[in-house]
Amino acid sequence: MYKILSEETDKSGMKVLNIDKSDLVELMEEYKGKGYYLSSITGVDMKDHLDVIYHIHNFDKNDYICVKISTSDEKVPSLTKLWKAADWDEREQYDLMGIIFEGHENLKRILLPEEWAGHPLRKDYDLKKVQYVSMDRSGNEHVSFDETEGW
Amino acid sequence: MSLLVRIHQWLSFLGNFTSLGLAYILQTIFILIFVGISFVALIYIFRKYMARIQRRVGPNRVGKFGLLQLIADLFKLLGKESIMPERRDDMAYKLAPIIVIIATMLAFMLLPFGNLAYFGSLAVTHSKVTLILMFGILSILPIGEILGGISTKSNYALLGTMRAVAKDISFEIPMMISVLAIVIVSSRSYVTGGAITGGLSLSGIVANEIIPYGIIEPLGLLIFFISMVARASYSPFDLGESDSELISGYTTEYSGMRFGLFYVGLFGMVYLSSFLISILYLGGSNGPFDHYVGFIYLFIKTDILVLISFLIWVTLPRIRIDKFVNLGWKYLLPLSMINLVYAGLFVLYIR
Amino acid sequence: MSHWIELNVGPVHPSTHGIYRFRVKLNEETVEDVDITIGYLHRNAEKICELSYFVNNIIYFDRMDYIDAMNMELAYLRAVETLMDMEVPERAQWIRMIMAELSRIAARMVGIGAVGLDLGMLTPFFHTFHEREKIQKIFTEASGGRQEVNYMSIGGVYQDFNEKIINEIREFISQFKGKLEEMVKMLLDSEIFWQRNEGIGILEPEVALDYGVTGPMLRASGIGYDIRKDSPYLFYDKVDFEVPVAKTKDNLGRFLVKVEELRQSIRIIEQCLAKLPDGPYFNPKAKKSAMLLLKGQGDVFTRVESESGEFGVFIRGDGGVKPYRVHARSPSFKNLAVVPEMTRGVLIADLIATIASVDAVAGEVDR
Amino acid sequence: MVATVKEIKMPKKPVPVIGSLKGMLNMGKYMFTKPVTTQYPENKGEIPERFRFRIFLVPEACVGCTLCSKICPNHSIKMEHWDLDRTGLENNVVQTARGDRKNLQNKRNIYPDVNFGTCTVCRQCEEICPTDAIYLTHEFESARTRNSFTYSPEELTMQEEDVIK
Repeated sequence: MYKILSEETDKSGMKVLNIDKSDLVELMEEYKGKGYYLSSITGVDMKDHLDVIYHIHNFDKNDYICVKISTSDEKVPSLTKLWKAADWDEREQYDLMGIIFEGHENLKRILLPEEWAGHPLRKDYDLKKVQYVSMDRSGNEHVSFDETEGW
Repeated sequence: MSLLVRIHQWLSFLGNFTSLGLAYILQTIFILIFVGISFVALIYIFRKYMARIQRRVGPNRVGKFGLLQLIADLFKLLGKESIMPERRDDMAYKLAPIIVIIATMLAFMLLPFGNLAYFGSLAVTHSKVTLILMFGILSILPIGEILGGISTKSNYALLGTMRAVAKDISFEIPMMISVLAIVIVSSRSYVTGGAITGGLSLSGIVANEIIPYGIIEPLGLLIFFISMVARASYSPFDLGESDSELISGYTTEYSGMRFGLFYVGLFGMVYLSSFLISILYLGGSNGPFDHYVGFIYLFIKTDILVLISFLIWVTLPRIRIDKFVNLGWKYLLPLSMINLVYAGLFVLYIR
Repeated sequence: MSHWIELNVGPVHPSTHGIYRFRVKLNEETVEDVDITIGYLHRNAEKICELSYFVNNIIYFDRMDYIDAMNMELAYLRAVETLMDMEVPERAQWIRMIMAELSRIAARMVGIGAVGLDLGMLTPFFHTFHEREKIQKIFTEASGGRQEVNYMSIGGVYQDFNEKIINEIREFISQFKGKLEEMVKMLLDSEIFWQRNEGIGILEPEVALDYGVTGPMLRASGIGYDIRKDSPYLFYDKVDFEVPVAKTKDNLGRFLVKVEELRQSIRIIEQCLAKLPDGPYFNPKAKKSAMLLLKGQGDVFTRVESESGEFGVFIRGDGGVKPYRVHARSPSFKNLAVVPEMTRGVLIADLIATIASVDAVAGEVDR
Repeated sequence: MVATVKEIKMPKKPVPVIGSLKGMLNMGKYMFTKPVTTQYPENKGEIPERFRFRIFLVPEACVGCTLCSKICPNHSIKMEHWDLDRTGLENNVVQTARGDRKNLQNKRNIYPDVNFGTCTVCRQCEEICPTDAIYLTHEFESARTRNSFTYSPEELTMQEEDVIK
């Protein structure tokens, strides 16, 4: 049985459930049974830990619920078994935020090229770093973020 | 008196054999120039016409009213680097556009252009079997498409070729059968009811065609029109190149003037099919005073057909390949059979 | 025996609107499987948003669904204003509504025209783009920008409506009604258009919900979910309109739903113009140098109905002048993910028709 | 879900061939209408009143507050040191003892310098400027071959024709 750590209402009037990440799948299964569908997954880098925020939506009751979990080891259970929508959303969050969804079958980058190093939405991501894009694996072809170049 | 004979007479001081040969060559060049200018005009008209339907202006920068746009395009295509795929079959790759353009040009040599004032008949060939020759040449065209598509070893081109061939095969038979109906009908004069010869030559058919065959057998006209449209493969039926699906089909890997030849070949087919329809079904050069202005009649009929073709080109969505092949086999083939039977009964009746 | 060839539809292909790549596994002409690669237009707008002030991010949202810029701005500003508890004057809200609906019409004009274009029908595209051009002229009149407008500001709009703009909108609406019917007729008159769309690209409602599909795609699958009705924002509860639903679940249904929504949009704009009140058009708390000092704290998630579906914006503020995290729930991203499901076992031509009817905008998919 | 859902009426399916012919005529009639495109260099069309493109600067009014460079969403505006030595600028400008001309309000002598290569014409600099020193105008034909799109403060005060690099 899952345990809701705290329940609140955020500024947009949405119900927010704070739970532990080990209870996530169980809670989501119950809500899926009630007719809820996954709307979006958001990861937030809080420097010492990662917050993962799920928005689920019931089309019949027109009810939005926000489920928040936090993780300190970048690992979160995957919801791909419950909703297909979780597939791309989790891949996106893995790509940009570096959250590892355990149980996702095809967890690879979706927006950035495969060879990209680091996860850009992390707060400690170095923006000045030169990154190699998949054009050339030997590293000759690269995009630089030097803003004075080319103009 | 035909233009050929006239040139032959002018050159008679060179001796009979030489002058006849030279006359044929000159006449061929004359028709080539006419066809070439027609193609350029056709592409210009198409672009202007399409622009106006789409509320645009069309080419208007090069020359007055953009008349020299096509010349500029020609130089652009000639000046372009020809990018060739690495894994191509070189011989076939280079041969394909040449086959297409030569077959198209050759087909124009067989047309009975009719009489024009002082020059007389403009036709080059006076063979008795131009109809058979014509469809023989038309069946060379797909060979160019196949060579061009397969030799480039591109998936787009491969799929495009498959479609083009499927399309060509499924419309070849209805087209041939409807032409057969024409041959049957023109084998007997419907004025006197007596048997006449020359039914296998285009000029013979035109000579017998006092009432246009399109009125006698409208079904045949419809079948032949659809088949020729399929053959010319412009937009709603351009399954070989279907640009939103297969980039450009069998011409995907061609660039520069090689692509230009395919492009001209396409417009050539539109023009040729319009000529064939107006000759076989709309009375060709027949009309009042056709000894003087027959050519003009033919030209006007053809151009109206070309404009209708262009309107179809810019307004209809592309038909799907399976539906299109179905149309050929399931509807047009039975209909053309019915048309054939009808033609036979018609000939029996006028006898 | 498995004889299949791999065909690339995209990233550079005549029928992909924007750049994404479908790797299609073909058995002759039949599509066996589709693998979608996206990210060619990825700019990481979410990261850029974290690095700049609240007020600066409006232009990055403009560039997400670049054909429907007003709704994108609206989505972001709704979130920001909720976060800051910013009041928006009534007149500004009505103006926003008119602009959002005009923008929806403009975006649909691209979508409908492109359906014709992808099916090989050139002409309707130019007619729809001419109508779109008229809307862009109105946008320029109002804001100074044609496509990426940057018209709405935090707490209102940058510039007020004047008589000229209102007259121009009236004029546009009155001629657009007839023109729309004519353009739709251009497409629907042809039986080939029906052949290419009817019964193609079936999307079952359960699959759609499972993939998080929203917008016209969901409504064409028979579920009448529209945020403008279900959780009204601005003054959508004060105007009268209907949510069109099709039960056909196919490309044709999607096309017809989009067309019907255009008619409803016209109705909404007419009512808005009649109800447009006088008053201030901005909140003085967010003007001049105060623009840089706007702060917000807490989590918000707000949604608007953009042209392709439910566009949600999540913002977490840490009390600073820059947002801590911005996340966009993009409808095109979800709509695109369901394409392989819809196109298994169809012909390649139907795949193209389905992509055209899904009408995903690359800028919004990749963000 | 809400009650006001309206199921769309399916339009009548067209008759084969005749429907297509109708569609063709419907589009073909535009053959006889006037084209709607504008021929650009000859005919510039009507420019809406609020259309803005090129940024200009009034150096006398600029107080060097750096707000424009802060609000610029993509950092196209940078503040640059510039000694006002042009003649013809009267208000707030005084002649110093050394013979330099100075803007008294602008103590640090910094003025915006705009990179038009990245400018998105969002007009927020104009919006935020406290003294209306930076403003945008209708002028939009600024395309030419040059190496740099960056306009120095001095170039920002000039008309586009004079800024040839």
